[in-house]
Amino acid sequence: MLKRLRESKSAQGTLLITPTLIFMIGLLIIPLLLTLVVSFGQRSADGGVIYTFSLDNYIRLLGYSTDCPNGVSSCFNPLYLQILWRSMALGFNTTVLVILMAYPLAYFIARVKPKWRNTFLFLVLVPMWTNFVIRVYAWMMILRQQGVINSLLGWIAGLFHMPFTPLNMLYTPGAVLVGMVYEFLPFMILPIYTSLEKIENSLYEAAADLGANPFRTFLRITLPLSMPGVVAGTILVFVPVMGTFIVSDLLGGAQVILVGNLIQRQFLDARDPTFGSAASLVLMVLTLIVTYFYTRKFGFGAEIVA
Amino acid sequence: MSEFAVELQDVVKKFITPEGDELAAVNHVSMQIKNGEFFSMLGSSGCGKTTSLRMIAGFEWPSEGEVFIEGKPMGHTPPFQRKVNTVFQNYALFQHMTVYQNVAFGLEMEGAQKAEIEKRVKRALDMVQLTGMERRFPKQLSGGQQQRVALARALVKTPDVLLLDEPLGALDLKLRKEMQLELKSLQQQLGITFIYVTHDQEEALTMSDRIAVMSKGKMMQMGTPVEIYERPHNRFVADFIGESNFLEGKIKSLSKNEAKVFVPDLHVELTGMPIADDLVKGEDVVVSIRPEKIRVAEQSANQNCFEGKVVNTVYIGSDTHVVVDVKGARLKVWEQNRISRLDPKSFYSVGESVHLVLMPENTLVLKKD
Amino acid sequence: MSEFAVELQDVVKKFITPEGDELAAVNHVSMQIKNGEFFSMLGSSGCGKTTSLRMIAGFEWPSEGEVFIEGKPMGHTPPFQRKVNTVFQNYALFQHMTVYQNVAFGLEMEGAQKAEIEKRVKRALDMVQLTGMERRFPKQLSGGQQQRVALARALVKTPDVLLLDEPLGALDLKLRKEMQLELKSLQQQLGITFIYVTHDQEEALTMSDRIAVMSKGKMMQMGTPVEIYERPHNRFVADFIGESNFLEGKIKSLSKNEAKVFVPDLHVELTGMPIADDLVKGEDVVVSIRPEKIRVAEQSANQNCFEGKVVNTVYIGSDTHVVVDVKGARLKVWEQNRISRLDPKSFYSVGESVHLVLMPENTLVLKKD
Amino acid sequence: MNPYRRSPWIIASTILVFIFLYAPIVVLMTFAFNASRVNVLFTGIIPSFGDYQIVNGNVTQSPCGPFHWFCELSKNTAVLNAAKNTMIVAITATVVSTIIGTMAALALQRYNFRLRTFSQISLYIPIVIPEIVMGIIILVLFSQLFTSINNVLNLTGDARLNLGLGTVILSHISFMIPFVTLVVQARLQGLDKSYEEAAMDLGANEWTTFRRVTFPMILPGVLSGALLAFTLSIDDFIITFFTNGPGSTTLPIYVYGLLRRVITPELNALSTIWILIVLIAVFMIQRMENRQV
Amino acid sequence: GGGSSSQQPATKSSASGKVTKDGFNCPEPNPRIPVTSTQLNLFVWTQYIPEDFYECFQLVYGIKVNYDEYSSNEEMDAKLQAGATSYDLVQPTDYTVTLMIHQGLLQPLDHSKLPVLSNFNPAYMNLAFDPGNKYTIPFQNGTDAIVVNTAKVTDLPTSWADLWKPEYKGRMVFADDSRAVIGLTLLTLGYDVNTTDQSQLDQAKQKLAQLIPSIKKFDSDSPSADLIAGDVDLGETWTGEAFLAQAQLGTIKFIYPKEGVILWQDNWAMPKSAPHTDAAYAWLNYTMQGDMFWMMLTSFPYTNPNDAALNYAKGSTMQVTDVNGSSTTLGDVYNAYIDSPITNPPADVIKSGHRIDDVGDATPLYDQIWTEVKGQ
Ligand SMILES: Nc1ncnc2c1ncn2[C@@H]1O[C@H](COP(=O)(O)OP(=O)(O)OP(=O)(O)O)[C@@H](O)[C@H]1O
Ligand SMILES: Nc1ncnc2c1ncn2[C@@H]1O[C@H](COP(=O)(O)OP(=O)(O)OP(=O)(O)O)[C@@H](O)[C@H]1O
Ligand SMILES: [Mg+2]
Ligand SMILES: [Mg+2]
Repeated sequence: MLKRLRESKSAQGTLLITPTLIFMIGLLIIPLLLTLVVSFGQRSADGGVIYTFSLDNYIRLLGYSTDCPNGVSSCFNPLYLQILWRSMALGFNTTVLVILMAYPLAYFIARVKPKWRNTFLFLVLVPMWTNFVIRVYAWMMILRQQGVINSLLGWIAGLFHMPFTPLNMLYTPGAVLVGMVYEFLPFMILPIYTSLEKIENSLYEAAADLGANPFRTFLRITLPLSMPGVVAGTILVFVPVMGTFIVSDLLGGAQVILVGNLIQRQFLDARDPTFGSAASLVLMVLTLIVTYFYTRKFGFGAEIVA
Repeated sequence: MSEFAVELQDVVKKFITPEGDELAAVNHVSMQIKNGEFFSMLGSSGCGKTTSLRMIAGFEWPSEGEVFIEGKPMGHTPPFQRKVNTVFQNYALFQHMTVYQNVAFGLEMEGAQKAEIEKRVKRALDMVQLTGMERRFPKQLSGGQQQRVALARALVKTPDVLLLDEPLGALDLKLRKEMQLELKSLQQQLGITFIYVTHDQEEALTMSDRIAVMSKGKMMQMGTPVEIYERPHNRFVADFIGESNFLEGKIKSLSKNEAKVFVPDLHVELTGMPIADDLVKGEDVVVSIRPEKIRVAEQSANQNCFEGKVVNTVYIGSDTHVVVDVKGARLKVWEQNRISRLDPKSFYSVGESVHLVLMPENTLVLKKD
Repeated sequence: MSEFAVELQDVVKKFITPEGDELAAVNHVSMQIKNGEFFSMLGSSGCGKTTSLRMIAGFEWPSEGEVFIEGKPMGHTPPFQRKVNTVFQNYALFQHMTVYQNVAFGLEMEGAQKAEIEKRVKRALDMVQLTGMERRFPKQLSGGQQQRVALARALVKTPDVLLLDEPLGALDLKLRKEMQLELKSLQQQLGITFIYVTHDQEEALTMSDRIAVMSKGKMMQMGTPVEIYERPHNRFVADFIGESNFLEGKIKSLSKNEAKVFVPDLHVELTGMPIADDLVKGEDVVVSIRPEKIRVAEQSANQNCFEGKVVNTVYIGSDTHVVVDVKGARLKVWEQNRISRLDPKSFYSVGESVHLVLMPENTLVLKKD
Repeated sequence: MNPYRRSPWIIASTILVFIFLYAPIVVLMTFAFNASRVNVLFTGIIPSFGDYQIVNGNVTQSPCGPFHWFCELSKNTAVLNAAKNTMIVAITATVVSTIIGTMAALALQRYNFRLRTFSQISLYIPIVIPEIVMGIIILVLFSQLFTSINNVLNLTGDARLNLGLGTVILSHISFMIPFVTLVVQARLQGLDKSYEEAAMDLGANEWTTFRRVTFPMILPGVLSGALLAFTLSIDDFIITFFTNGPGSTTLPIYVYGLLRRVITPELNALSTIWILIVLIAVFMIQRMENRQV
Repeated sequence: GGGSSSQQPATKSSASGKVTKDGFNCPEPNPRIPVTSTQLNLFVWTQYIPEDFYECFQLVYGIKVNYDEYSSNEEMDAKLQAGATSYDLVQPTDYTVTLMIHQGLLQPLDHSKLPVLSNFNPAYMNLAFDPGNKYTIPFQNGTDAIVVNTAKVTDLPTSWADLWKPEYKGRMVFADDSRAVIGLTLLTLGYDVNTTDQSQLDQAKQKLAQLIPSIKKFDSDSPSADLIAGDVDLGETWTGEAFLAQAQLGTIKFIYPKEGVILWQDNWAMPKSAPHTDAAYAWLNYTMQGDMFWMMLTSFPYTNPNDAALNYAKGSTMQVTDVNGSSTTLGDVYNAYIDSPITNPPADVIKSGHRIDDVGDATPLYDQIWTEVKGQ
């Protein structure tokens, strides 16, 4: 037996992957198939599922609805597409900002003495080890009308005897962005760091040798070579941002609905698991396709922390 | 324009080693490299070759002394403002760019016109026989091809001076030999100054106009291949460049071009050619004789002739390396295999006794150090 | 115990290349390696040396054929159950272990006693002259030292067979020469079978008892260094091992040990020594002459003698490589620099006319392929 | 080394980003000493020691003085219990998922087998799946499973299989595995196979090879994978909410619920202690590493 | 936890002599109910139960209480519907009760095992969502009304409709609760809060759409925080938050709008799958005894339906800590409760109030409206 195992590499591989597959298939894929079934069903009066095969939920997602004002038989209202669009916009903005902030830091860490790198990486992670809500609350305390920033500004203004009206920062899109960026920064820093850390010095030297000043060296060499890291980070940031909503609810005053809210509400307030399932499946498939495409192209496994 | 393409004046480069103590990687080195010259730096690993090169390129700045390019002192001029280019030991090709883009990079940095760039890149790639590979990425090329790309990338800038750091180190013997010829002919047709770092002495000898032999950050000797090989200034050079038999001795008498040296190992006096000028009578010296320059004679000749026993023969194809025991001293003797025999060892069978002739003009008398 | 330490019987190893097509890295190769023999595999990059070695070590399993160790078929026996050990090209030292731990590792795996381990590790380290380095980590050693550790780590297991994959590839010439001698003497005193992969032919010639020359996964020739060099079976071997002048021609007449070949380039007939047995009259052949075996005569001799002009001379220290033009054909001629002159080039000045003598016994007639 | 590495821009922006990262932490720690119970605004540090006194919502005096909330925390069994659960879940799940994930990484990186691509893709699911969906489907799965098992074995009362820390841990493991795997894979890609071969060549079987050679060499990757997983686990709310059961409340759930009432400074105290512990640990490790080299 | 209240040992005859960490001397249960189970699993609103309830119950009955907490009815319902089977008691709010009954998640209560029922004020019994209290008994209740910071707002709103005034733009906080907000919008239009009439709902949608932009924050967690911090000045909120805010900020006022408030009530209910019904009954009876349930007054400023508790507290001299954590006598707490129009709203407010009820098939309509107005 052992001998046979020994002589078959594929058997060994299979053996090693099995536990993972058990988890993935058992806890995710099978249930996901259930959701697929549910998404074709219809909602019952008390929020149960009537199992049929109807594409209504998907049609509804596209914005075609059968119950319309003033008795029109069917009408088009791209509500959900708008929401999806809004979430993507938020995801996009967040990702861009995160990249802008993460990059220099990652670059810095990649260039300090090796023995210090781990420490810095830790320092990046540590804030994330406080409780999420407490963190967001800290931000609220910073952004409030009578919060840290306004107090500081007020004090400074006081020094110069200037009139000062507190800035209105909390419960604005800006606040949401700040919170999102804060929550996801580390997930961008780590991959970018790894890809930067791989670049040999001789490449920078070669560029300089060929007449590139530091700025152009960055544009033409550093940036392109660290792209895989950026892409990996983008996946680790953009995808979750699409799904989350708690930050936007807490810091944005829950003024808008994002894909996350939408799905959440379907399972809870609206008690329409069928539509919820449809929505989440669509979201997943979209992101899954994008992710897989990216990862195949840039090898993203290779680029998260190392 | 100055007669020297590159000049190092009494340059020192100090590093702090990981252990924290100071190390002079380059220690008061001076050299003048003439325009259009093929200049090689030779030395064992860690002797400061790369560091010297990096100071010329501008990646490092001298701790003391000054580097001149075209007669201008370089000070802290950054690399991208020096008219020298480098071919890196590990090629340092940009993995994310095609061959074409790699070669074009330098020209774009100069802000050359698109058409212009295309023309010059094409020419450069022709020169290194890589036409048709423009679209490939470095990792799709063999070692030799990558090496050529690195070369083209540097050449396309038509630098006054080209620095090459062990460019052939990574290639296998056969390929290395080919590339040596290519490089040499390129250098001759372009008339660019080459500063070439290697630790392969045969390479240096075949290609260079002049060679600088370094050791532990110091310059040991600088000169043409022939000078270096035939007239080494000291034992290190004689030993590092090619092989030598060394016999310790004491100067008995001394004239301008002949020294009589008593060699205790052989209980005889040898006549040889004094190298250093400041040798004095009675001084302890070493006598150096190249193994290929020892004549094997059937019957004894009169002067500088010894009888010995063959103790070992190594067949290396073109030559046979014979080790002869002369009164306990081991002498290496290289004989060319000029006749094809299936057992050239029988040429000299172990134990056979032979006579060795050390001709005075082949016998160098060096300072003992 | 079988007379052969290792035997490959008609072994094939197929790989799926990244492009997805099948590639026979080793293609129907058979070889018998005798006990205590120093056996080298020689061949250009990618010819299947490493793969063959890996099949002996058990990292790869043959697609066809069988590997025998000590006469036992190995089948899918895992590496750790084979009594062979490997010295890896990149040394593959365990970075997280000290020199001592690295060497001790193999013995611990055998479950040897602590004291026993200590004793044997010590002996192994002495053998490779690394005593005192026990506590160091690999990255604190120079290339040559790391190489020795890798060697000690394999030797300490006292394997029947030691596989070495280009162990000296990464070292510089000087160091490589030293290590060659050390390895050779180690092998002789321990009487272990060495299977040695290299692409440096001089290395192979100096060290080996027998050499296998491979090309594109196929075995080209197997034999002693002398056989390989002096009696190459085909043009590839003649060209890959050492250098050769090749002249194309047609067999005019043929006897057991002499062939008359008409060489159009030189408009003459050459007498040479037929190599392959199945040569036939009128067949197209190549005549191969080693550059060191061409005699330069002052005045013309009668047979196989040609007049030519010196077109180029390259000084390489111990020898001078002369290129002579004979009726448009370029012939390489190596002359040993037996006399020390400051300008040995004058030895043969470019343009000077010389007579070349190609002696029949040095002139090999090979199949044209 | 290239002369341009120390660009002032980089350093400046690095400092800024670190300020951004730690500003909330500083605030959070300050509020751990807040006099105000309601903890919405900072009404100053608790001034003096003495018997517990509170004047309209502001603690004016406490046996522990400024450290009032730390003392309160030590009494607050609910929080401590939640914290304990969080740690149990995070640590167990991290350990298990690290082991399984590493195995998977080895398989994907070192072996070829039929399900390879499938496995690789399935590893992305937990990353892209919306948390609530994952939470609910896992809950449905467990309850179906448990009900059937309970019926088959006709277990009753407390003998019945039920939601609890166990289910939480399982679900956490399932979303942590991919992160570990991907990170370790990255590391393995960088690791030359010849080390493992050398070990085998010297007589080590597969397991010994892993234990003595492979593992020590990929350790950094494994660690950072574990860290990432840990980070995700201690903060997870939604999945935990759906998969936990009586008595298995974790900190995020507890704190999240507290949103509905007052988030007393006790929680800031908790975070403060936790952060200090971690920071100290980090620098200890750093010191040790430096001593080694 | 937040609810733990520290007392001197009670000098009551029924004292069991069993004392909690906080030094509260647990009363004897009367009547004591025979129990075989050794555990009790609660699924309750976060921080809605005084620590001493758990401790005392364990002390006097020797039953270990495990509890899980939720912060919205929907979460709780979703979890039970998905098959969480281990809970003995849950705390659904009125409309959720109807729903859970439909979903068949609840089991009828055996009133014979609930002598404690007599403690309750009839005004809070037998409500529309559960006629005859077949499935539930009251726990706490309260109202959704208008909250204002009189220091910042000069002309005070008197009706839901007033909240549409432009001057309040960007200063308001509302519960993030589709039913409540749509409900109050319907009220301004004079419709029923539980209407399922498409056109009425459409009108409500139009009107709500105008309100949304002027709302600064939707918050079902702790709007009081923003009121106290001055980030918002007025809005719609519920009893407890209003009371907390007022306790911190005297200038906070709770205004009952003309159209009528929205009433709500949290109740105890027993899931069908409850594994320890006997323990559950014991818990209900014991914790809602007057000499236990008064604790709600000190830490949970809602309207208390339990007369026995109120009577127990009335005039009591027991030392307790109030909502702000400052210590007073239970009697004073009672007085504060009775005097505060927030915790003790006038009878007509209750009478004119409206209750949110489950709307079954129309639920998605409400959600749709919410999604649309917020998603606009
Ligand atoms: N950045 C540095 N910091 C500290 N020491 C250095 C640094 N760079 C080089 N050295 C030391 O300076 C000495 C010379 O290094 P250098 O690279 O010039 O040698 P080299 O002649 O190029 O050797 P090789 O032939 O192996 O390339 C070596 O001892 C090396 O350890
Ligand atoms: N695992 C593999 N998968 C696919 N092809 C392989 C693999 N290993 C080797 N090859 C191919 O097999 C051929 C022989 O490889 P091998 O390493 O034996 O050559 P080699 O003689 O050792 O060359 P070198 O001198 O460069 O080491 C090469 O073309 C190589 O690309
Ligand atoms: Mg170097
Ligand atoms: Mg190889």
